[in-house]
Amino acid sequence: MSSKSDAKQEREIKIVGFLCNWCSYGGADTAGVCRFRQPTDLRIIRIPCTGRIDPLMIVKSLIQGADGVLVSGCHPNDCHYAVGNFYARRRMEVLKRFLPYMGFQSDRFRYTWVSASEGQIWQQVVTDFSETIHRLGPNPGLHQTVDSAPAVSWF
Amino acid sequence: MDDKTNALREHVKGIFSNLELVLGWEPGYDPLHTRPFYVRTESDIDRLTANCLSFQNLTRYLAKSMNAVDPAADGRKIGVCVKGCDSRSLVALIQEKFVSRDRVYVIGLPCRGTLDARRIRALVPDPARIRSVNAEGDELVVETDRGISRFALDRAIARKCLQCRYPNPVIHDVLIGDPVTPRLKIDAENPSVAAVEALSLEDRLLFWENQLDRCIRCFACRNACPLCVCQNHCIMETRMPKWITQYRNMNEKFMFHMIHALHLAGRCTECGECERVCPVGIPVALIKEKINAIIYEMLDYESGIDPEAVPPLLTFSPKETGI
Amino acid sequence: MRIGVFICQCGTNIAGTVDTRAVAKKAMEFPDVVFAVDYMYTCSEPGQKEIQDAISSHRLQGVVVAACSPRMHEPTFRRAVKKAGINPYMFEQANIREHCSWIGTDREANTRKAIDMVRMSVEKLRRNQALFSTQVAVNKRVLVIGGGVAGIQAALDCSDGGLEVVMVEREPSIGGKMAKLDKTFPTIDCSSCILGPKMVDVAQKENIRLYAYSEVEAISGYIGNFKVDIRKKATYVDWNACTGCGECTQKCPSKKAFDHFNEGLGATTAINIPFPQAIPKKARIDSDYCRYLTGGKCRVCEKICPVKAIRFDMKDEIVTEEVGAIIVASGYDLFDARVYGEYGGGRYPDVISAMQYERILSASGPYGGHIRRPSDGREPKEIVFISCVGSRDISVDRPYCSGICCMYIAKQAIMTRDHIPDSNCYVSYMDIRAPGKGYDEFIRRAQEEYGVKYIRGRVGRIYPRGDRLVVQGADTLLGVQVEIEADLVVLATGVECSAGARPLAEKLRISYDQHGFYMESHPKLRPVETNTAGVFLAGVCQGPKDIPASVGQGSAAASKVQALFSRDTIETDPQVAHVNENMCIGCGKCEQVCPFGAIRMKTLRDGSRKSEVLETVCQGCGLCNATCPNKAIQLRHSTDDQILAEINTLFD
Amino acid sequence: MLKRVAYYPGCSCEGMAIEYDQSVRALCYVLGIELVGIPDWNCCGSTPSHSYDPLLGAALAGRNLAIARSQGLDVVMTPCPSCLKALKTANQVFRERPSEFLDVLGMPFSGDVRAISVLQLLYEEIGPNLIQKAVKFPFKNKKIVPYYGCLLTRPPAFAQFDDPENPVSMDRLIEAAGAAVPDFPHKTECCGAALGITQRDVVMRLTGRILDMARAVGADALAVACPLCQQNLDLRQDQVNRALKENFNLPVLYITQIIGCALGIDRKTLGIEKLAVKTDALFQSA
Repeated sequence: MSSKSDAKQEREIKIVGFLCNWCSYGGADTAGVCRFRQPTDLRIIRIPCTGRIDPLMIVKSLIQGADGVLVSGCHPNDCHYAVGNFYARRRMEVLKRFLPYMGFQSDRFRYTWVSASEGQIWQQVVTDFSETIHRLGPNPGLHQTVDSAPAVSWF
Repeated sequence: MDDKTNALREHVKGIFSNLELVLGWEPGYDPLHTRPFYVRTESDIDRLTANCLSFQNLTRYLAKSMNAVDPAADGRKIGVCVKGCDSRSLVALIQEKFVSRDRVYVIGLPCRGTLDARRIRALVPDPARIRSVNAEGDELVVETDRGISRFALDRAIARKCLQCRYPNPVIHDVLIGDPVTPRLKIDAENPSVAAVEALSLEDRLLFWENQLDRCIRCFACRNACPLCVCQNHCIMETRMPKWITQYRNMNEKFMFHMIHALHLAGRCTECGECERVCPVGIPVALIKEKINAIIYEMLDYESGIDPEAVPPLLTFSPKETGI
Repeated sequence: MRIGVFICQCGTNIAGTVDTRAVAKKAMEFPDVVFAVDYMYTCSEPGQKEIQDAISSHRLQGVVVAACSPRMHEPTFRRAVKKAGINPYMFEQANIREHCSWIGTDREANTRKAIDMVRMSVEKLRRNQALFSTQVAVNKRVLVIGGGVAGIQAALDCSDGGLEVVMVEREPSIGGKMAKLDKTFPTIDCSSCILGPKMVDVAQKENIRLYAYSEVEAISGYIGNFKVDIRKKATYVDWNACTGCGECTQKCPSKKAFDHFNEGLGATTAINIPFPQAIPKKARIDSDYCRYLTGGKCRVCEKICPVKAIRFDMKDEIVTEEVGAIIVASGYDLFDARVYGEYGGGRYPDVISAMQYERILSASGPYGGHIRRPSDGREPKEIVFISCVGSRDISVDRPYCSGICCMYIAKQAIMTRDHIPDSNCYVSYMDIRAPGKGYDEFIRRAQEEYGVKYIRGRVGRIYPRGDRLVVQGADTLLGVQVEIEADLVVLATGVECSAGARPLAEKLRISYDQHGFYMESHPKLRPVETNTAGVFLAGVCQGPKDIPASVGQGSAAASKVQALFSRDTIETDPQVAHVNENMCIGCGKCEQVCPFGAIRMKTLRDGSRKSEVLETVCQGCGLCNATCPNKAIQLRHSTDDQILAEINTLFD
Repeated sequence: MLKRVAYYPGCSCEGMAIEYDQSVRALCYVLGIELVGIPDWNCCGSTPSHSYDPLLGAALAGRNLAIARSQGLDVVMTPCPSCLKALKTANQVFRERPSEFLDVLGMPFSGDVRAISVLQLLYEEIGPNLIQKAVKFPFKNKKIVPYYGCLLTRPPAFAQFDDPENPVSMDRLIEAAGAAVPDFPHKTECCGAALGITQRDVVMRLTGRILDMARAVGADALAVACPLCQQNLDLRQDQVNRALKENFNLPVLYITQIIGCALGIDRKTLGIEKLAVKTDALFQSA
């Protein structure tokens, strides 16, 4: 970034990551131990299990201005708590399909499964998702006032 | 006095000795309204009414206001009048064990649609002059102090009724009146949802912002919802945990409605009460209808149909792939 | 709250790409932070001392350390702050090494990220609560699942330590795979001579209760207090009465029963004792072959039995045992060589598995220890061993090394040369893996002293020519095609997870890897523990290994159990769910989703239903918290408020 | 069961292996499977094109799939394993490098047209049971060994058909045709393929081994499903005899000819007389 005004325009992209402690958080650790280079946009929140994820946490992040939200947990069948990610999978998929209906870009939210040994895959996931978010640009957030809005007539 | 009301009263008279009370409707404070009514004594029965103004979903009163769970109460059941949409809420409450099926006597009323007071006002600008409204076949007959006018019924009934797929109660112990042909097939696309989806992503955001901007967080939608079982323990009213603040801005309004919608994911039965009671006219139900469509497409599940079914977000299938 | 922030430089590991000084400086601006400093090695003794000193001099109530992964040093720092008088849960660790300094070289961006991470930790810490463990009583009995050598070792060690042991074995006799072996590498010890006494010990120890021919049906409960339902499969013989005299097996007219112990070489009787050294030495009727049970006529054994132990009406029986810990030593299966069509296993009688060959070599085996071909009983002269059959081959989904085949092939080749001095033994191998003590020397003995011919390369095809087998392959060292006319081909089948491994894991609520081997807590540092407290692993169920390693793990698991049982109570992890009864509406959704049965509903005196967490059962996954509509149930140390604070602080 | 498939004969079935083409058409007619020609089909590219440029090779084969798709067909059947490989490669290259592939191809391509071999059609779609019921003239007291060659089942992940090392599909079909099938260990050994042109001695040795094994297991004939295998085993059998000082006399028939005969299609229609090694003994009842 060359000047302050540029810096303001191109504000730093921030991606919220919800990582389960047992697999993906460990996978991110593995990627670090292997020194796999990754974009720096991700801010990781450590949670015990993707089953701990309430889809509203993702909504909250997006409304607050997160440019992206990445959820990652153990592969299906490998959940430390046996089934947490099975619940999470359904809940997150419903949300992912729902977001665009409300006018959110669903590409800003991604969920994936990465095990503690998959450092390389974690690197790919982070790199790819960061690229996606950079392509989308910063999250403009909600308009606080609405001047004109499209009308919808259903009947 | 119409036939349906008569038939209902006759039926209730016949069985009332076996019931603790009956939840029904009585005429309201003006010709455009009815109100919920608890029939507690034999003499109350003649106040019962059932017509196109019986819009309230009475199952909302079942879950919390009385002991509808314990079948052993005193052996007598609680009677409840349900339209098609209401019956689904009742099933959902049974699914979630807020109501015991053994404890309720379900009086089913096939329904051709309930009136939307807002739309009537568009037809008759001065509602104070209205003396009575009546559905006659496909027509709505409005009597004002200036005379009688007739409108197509479809111009006056609620949005949810125009896309009704379950006009006949899915469970009932007795059915008052003949079954009605559904307006839409069960797997039909929701036309209102499609109308929103026809907008571009940016326009959809603007549309919702414009709608939700009006929200004053009065909680009418929540209070009317039969499946908002938390009621006065609602997450929206506590600051511990602080999911929502008292700030009056778009973020909080959006969050409020996202919480309401996602808490009903896989549970909402599309009774439309939230939308009907909204004092500022936000199409609140429209948000939930989309989630229902997603869940129907993804998991082939509809809430409030099978009393034995487990709501889909409270269970899982390890075999699911592709999601 | 008074918070101290410690930024670790980790030598240059962090300081190399993060301006730790700037992070510390910035941290001073965060709410409640009264002290912030960067330090060379925070985890070191002086580094911990620095934290402890700062706690007392600045009267800190909470500590944030920004350093490596909490998966690495969270316990270290929790101990350190606890020593200085702070509740260990008033500590947060920001992972600015693995998640920051090590993955990018842009010092500015890394520093900004580190500042964010510290800010998130501070915001979370501001909402932390002091948490305290509770104590639960321990039932000092241990369940050992599997009676192979690993399970036997674990059971005997526990028994020696004075613990009561319940052992469940799926087969009619304990002993596992080792009982079938003739000799063991690299010492050529007689397998049954070294295992036999241990098996007898299991039978004779008063504090070991053995359920043979039984399986674990269901498990409930938690560390210290498990409840185990065991299915005792019907043997049709009352084992309390049976003396193992073997009269019945002499007279049984159904003599074509599949001989599991001898890997299908030869046959046994429908009522049989699996092998002479079996423990328990009791007869069992194989219902697939019994004339009475299949055809309704016979009952010869019933007439012959001197103690009248036959019970044709016997049914499976479920018994319940209560234990405080579980050692899983459920073993493995051998790869089914029929998958390789080119080798003709299962089609050509003289292409056999190494375990079958082991039975042939064994003096108690089907041929009395004389090496003969299954097809015509002739003594083979040319014998080819093929290694890596079902190991290190992605095309059959077995990419891992089975770890034992190189060694047992060398052993079998040496034995063969011993038995038949004028024989030729060939070993077709990919690489030789002999890392154990005395192992490589053993391979060299096979090559040099016993003249076993080692050919590096894969065999491509085996086909019969006359009554012999043509083994066609490559010698990749010489770069030539090789064709050997063999009398017998032994396939060194690899190790795979036991067929019942996955369902058992689900009962135990432990996880397994993609090949069905059970996951240990940490591959290096917690090799016999699982992530389910109170469940330990031993032997090949955790991954391929040889006898000494299995025995070692058996002992290790036993010592873990003894350590656990050395106290009368155990501390539970306080990071569990907790119900706010004022908020709870009793909808029961938490109870419905809890994977551990850790939530139950109760009715208060006013008739209202509330949910209740069994803190000792709760594993802290937080599924209930995510499910609860009004968040009346909160996962301690990972509450909604804490997570929301971490989100919010990023976008202030 | 498939009733209608696009038919891609490939170049060999137009020339050297015309009897394969004839027997496939006759058999499919009798079995009620409509073969729809691919208008203006072109060479699959064979070995030279993909050796020169994999994209070109894929696009050449892909063009045929695209035409089939435009005819409303989603399965292409080809008798030639090499063509089959080329057609499958087109789909694979399309999946891996879609934009480059489409550039070279220059026409719409959906990637959802499945390519199958005639053996796959007979075994998986029709099945030995149905064929057995249709057999009128079973090969009684004859031993026929199946020879699959290298490509039909391999590489396994690509072929996705039968056991790669010990295939049994043709075994079952021959059994359905009434013949005995002795265990034939060399069923997937290499016949030498196109080295017959450049290094004939290699083919002599490899083909000789196969013939030798067939004779050793007592075969009266071999069944094949590949034009090149057929050429090496049948047309070159004389050469093999001379080179190895042998006297093999083993008829080598296409699997379609064998089933065709058993179903009662006359030998001329099946092109039996075009085979180099005479088949008379095979048709004499023992």
